[in-house]
Amino acid sequence: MPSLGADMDDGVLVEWDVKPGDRVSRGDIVAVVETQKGAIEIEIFESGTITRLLAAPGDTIAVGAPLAELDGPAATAGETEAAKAAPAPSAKAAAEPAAETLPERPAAPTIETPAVAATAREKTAPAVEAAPAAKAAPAGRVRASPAARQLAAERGIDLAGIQGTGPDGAVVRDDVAGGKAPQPAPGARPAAPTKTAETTGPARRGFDVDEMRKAIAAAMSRSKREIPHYYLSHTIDMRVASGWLDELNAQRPPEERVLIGMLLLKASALALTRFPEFNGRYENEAFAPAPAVHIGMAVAMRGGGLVAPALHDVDRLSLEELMAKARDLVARVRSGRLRSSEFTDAGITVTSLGERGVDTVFGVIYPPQVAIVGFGTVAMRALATENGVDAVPTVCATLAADHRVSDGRRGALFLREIDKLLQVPEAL
Amino acid sequence: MTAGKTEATHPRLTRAHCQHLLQQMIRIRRFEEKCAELYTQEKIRGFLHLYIGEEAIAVGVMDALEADDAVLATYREHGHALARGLPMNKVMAEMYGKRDGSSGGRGGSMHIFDAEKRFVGGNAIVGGGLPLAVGLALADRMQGRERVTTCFFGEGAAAEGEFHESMNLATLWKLPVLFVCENNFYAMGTRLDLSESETDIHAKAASYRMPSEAVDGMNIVEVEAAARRAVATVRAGDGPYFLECRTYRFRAHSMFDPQLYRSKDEVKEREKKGPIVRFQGWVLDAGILHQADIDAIEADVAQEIDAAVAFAEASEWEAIETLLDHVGAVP
Amino acid sequence: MTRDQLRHIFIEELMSIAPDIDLDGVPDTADLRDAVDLDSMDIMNLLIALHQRLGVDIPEADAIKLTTLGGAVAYLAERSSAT
Amino acid sequence: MSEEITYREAAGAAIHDAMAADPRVFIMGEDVGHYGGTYAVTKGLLETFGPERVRDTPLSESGFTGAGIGAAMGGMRPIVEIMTVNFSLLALDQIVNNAATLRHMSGGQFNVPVVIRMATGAGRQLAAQHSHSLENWYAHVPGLRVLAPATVQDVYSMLAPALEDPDPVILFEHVMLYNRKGTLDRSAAVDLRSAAIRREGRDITLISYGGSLWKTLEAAALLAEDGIEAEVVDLRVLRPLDADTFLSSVRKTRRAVIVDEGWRTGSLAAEISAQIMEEVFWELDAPVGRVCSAEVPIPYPRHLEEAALPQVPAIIAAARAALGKQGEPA
Repeated sequence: MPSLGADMDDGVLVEWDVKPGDRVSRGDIVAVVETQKGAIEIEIFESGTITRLLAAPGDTIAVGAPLAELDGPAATAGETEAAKAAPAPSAKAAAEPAAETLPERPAAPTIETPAVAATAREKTAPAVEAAPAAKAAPAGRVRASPAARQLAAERGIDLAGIQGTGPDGAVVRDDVAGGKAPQPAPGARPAAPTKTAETTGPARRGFDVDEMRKAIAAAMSRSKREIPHYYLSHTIDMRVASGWLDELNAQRPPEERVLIGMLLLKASALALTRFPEFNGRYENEAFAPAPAVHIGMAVAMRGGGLVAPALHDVDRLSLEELMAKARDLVARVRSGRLRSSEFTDAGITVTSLGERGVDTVFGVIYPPQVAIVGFGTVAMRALATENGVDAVPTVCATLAADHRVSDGRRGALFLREIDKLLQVPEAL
Repeated sequence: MTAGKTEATHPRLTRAHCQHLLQQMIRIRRFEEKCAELYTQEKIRGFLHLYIGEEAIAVGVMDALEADDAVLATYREHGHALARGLPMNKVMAEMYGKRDGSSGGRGGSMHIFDAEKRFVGGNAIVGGGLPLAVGLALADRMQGRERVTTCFFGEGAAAEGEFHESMNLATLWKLPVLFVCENNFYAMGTRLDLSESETDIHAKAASYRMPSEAVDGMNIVEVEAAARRAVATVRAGDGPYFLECRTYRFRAHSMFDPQLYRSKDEVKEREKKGPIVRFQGWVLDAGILHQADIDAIEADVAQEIDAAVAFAEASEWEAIETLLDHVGAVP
Repeated sequence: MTRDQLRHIFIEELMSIAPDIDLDGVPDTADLRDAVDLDSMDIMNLLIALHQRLGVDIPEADAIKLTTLGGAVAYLAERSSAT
Repeated sequence: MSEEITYREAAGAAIHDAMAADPRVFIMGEDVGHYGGTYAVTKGLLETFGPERVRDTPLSESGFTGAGIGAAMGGMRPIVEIMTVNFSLLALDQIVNNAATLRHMSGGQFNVPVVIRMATGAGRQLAAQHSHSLENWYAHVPGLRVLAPATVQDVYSMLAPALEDPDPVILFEHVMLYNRKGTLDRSAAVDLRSAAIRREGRDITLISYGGSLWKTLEAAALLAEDGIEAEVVDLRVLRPLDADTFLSSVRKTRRAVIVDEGWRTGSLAAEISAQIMEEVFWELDAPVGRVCSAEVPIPYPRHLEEAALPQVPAIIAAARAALGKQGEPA
């Protein structure tokens, strides 16, 4: 189980995308794991053949515990991880004696883990022991809180289909009450064809609104507490850019069209290559510039909350590639299925209000990033032009940046650079 | 109780008083004999500690006390309760555990209480009543009342820390407590010399500078005389007084006691010098009372006991619903 | 293709793109961008999906006609019969 | 009218005011008079009320506690001070076998209106015979009322009703509270039945009392920074427990952690946990957590003493675990 963030201790396996015997290559998606932040696709970093799967969907697996064994040239990820995982007291799910109901899953590899965990627990004897550690539910039984069971029984909901967010991944009442999680009974949404249910099936997990709210609250509180923000705003004339784009799109079938937001993203990315102090992380009282231009694209969730998964190497993508990636990303956000790396490696966030927003957005920096660029709605506004005051499409670009890392002067130049780039859209 | 008797420091052995003393002792004796019988019939359960052989102490001391004095006793307290004037009906009903018992049936044989008679139990922790007696006396002192608190306990209590703490506190604060040690020489089955380095119990009290004396507890006249002296001293405000009454228990410690620790001969020998046999013999010899008087006493007592048994039998059990009553003022 | 079929397809594709929305009680005349919070990326994805599934050409300028359920069905009916 | 005073001063003021108001009230205990009280709570009372009513006792816990019980039965309203809960074990016989039982044994004829105060708890490096928290031993006993005032207001305001209580009251003062300052309104009345919600929250219920309350509140404040809103229940009265208050809080939050300086095994926390299981099992979203003292006599060195006691990080960890959040806050 890879660590997908410092605050992640474990994850719940949602599905396997591979089976024993499958050949896998570095970068392949092998599984989907549910975390506090949503369902995340697990990439494999080795190549080889899957020999056996060590966990079953529904299992809670501690970070560092092996998910599968790989037969390959080098030391397999599985073996390495296994060695690391054994002493972790919470590595219980991996070795949970579920073999009899999950025949594809031998009990052998980390069979000693429960004993280790138990011993560790007795010896540590600290003042805390909030929830007794030895509690992996028997295989086949969903770990669910009494409150969740009660509500599920009342509503006739099958707990097995619900992803838990409670202790050790237990299904808690909110997971059942949330309703967003799987299975409204068929027919509950008459207008929706059956495919919907499938689409919203196992992958459409997580993004618990309450949890997300809490995570946002924590991150934004920390940001406002720790980061001395400064703010700049600049109105950009979009006549050239929108004209160019309209012309481009008019010729193209829908799948090849580009949204104006991509121009804004791309211009930001190119500008960042010249202003690296806005792209990176501020940690341990030091700024580390990012080695690449990975931009977190803020995507609002319907019903509240937002995520900002990363678009990688935006500066090197064509507008069409960028559009395809962004579409894919938004689609996966909608279905709650993001990749691990997308959560961790953005060096800056860009938030764009789109066509139905307002004039200006002042962002709050997402720590440990050091800047956020905001774009208001592109709309016709009065602007003094060479023709006098004219109605032209404009966008208000803003920058909120960390004063510990950069100063207003550089910030201003950065925004102007974006402006300049947008005046030559064909070069984007 | 005869009016004005406490004014005298010596008992006046009138015919009426002797009759009273004898009748009280016989009441206790016959009552307890009946209790032993009822115990075998399972009418009385729990522990049953009989006072038989020691009656002279309770009767002798109690006669020296006033109505508003407080009395504390041990789990061997049926005799004290009766001598203090608790109605035999209520005491018997308490032995049964019935609603009309002196403690509403909640206490049983070891916990007979009566607020009206200021009879403060019935304490079944050896030594446990002594600090309470000190406190009751302290309250009297602080409130300016000339009352005496009398505390009965066995010689076994002298081994408890609470005994020594109470001796010290009572003397230190000059509190009006009469400590009455009923020394029957056996703490359950352990003979005094096997448990105490100093077997002279009243000497222990004396070491706390408390006026202290030992008397023959089998001689009711001697007990009463000593008690009157002691009570007068205490009531005068001179602090506590310690009376050791040497006595003997004729029955087992409780009903379930084969008495392995002493011989039958020893018991027989002692019984010959029992308080009732001695006093009865003396009043007959002296012509103060006649056999007919004694027969009348026995008849009276038998009738009282029959009535008490009938009363206890007829009394109701407390309803289960009342289980949690009397835990606190606010349930 | 009947209007009902088109309606079914439209909803199916819409739910595929935005499985987290709830169309219950949304009238045919409601602007979906307001009613269920579709953004420009969602609309774009919807156009693409419909284009691929139905083969109808949907010029950029016509995207606005697909922002209500009723409008979309009417538009698709018109366009698909035209081809 | 409010004033800002220490817990120690408030405890002393409560005794002073009670003695001034009722001549039946007096205080007795080791070093309450000439010494001024081990924790200086009774300082100055001897000068005001004299040695009869501020009564130094010999080191006879059982004797003077029993005397207090007897004096209560004799019409006085004694306040018995026992230096620490550890020493109260020497008086356990009198408290448990007499004070708690006399009303019942006598069929309701006698009652014992005594107040027994004692210091409790660790944190002053007093080692294993002066630092324990045995509140639960007393909270176990029917016939006693057990109070654990954690605030300046409570330690002042609980005494008067405790003295009015016709039955024995045990009042615990945590040693780490004596120097704590707080606001006191002498005219405010409190009851001896209810727990208090010291902080409202929706995510988890933290239940505590006495000295641990403040650690619990500190933990709740830190949890809030992490987006977790903890509700903090101050039990105030350890017997009889105000189950209604903590149960309705747990019904709301569906999660509970109990912070109790007593040892875990057989603790008050265990009792509360059991009551939660019995009453709101079907409404829980997580196992009930406990943060208790380690199972060791309290050691002398500061770092070991601290390690033995419930501390803020442990409370936070337990709360996070109950919420399914492992590890350190983000």
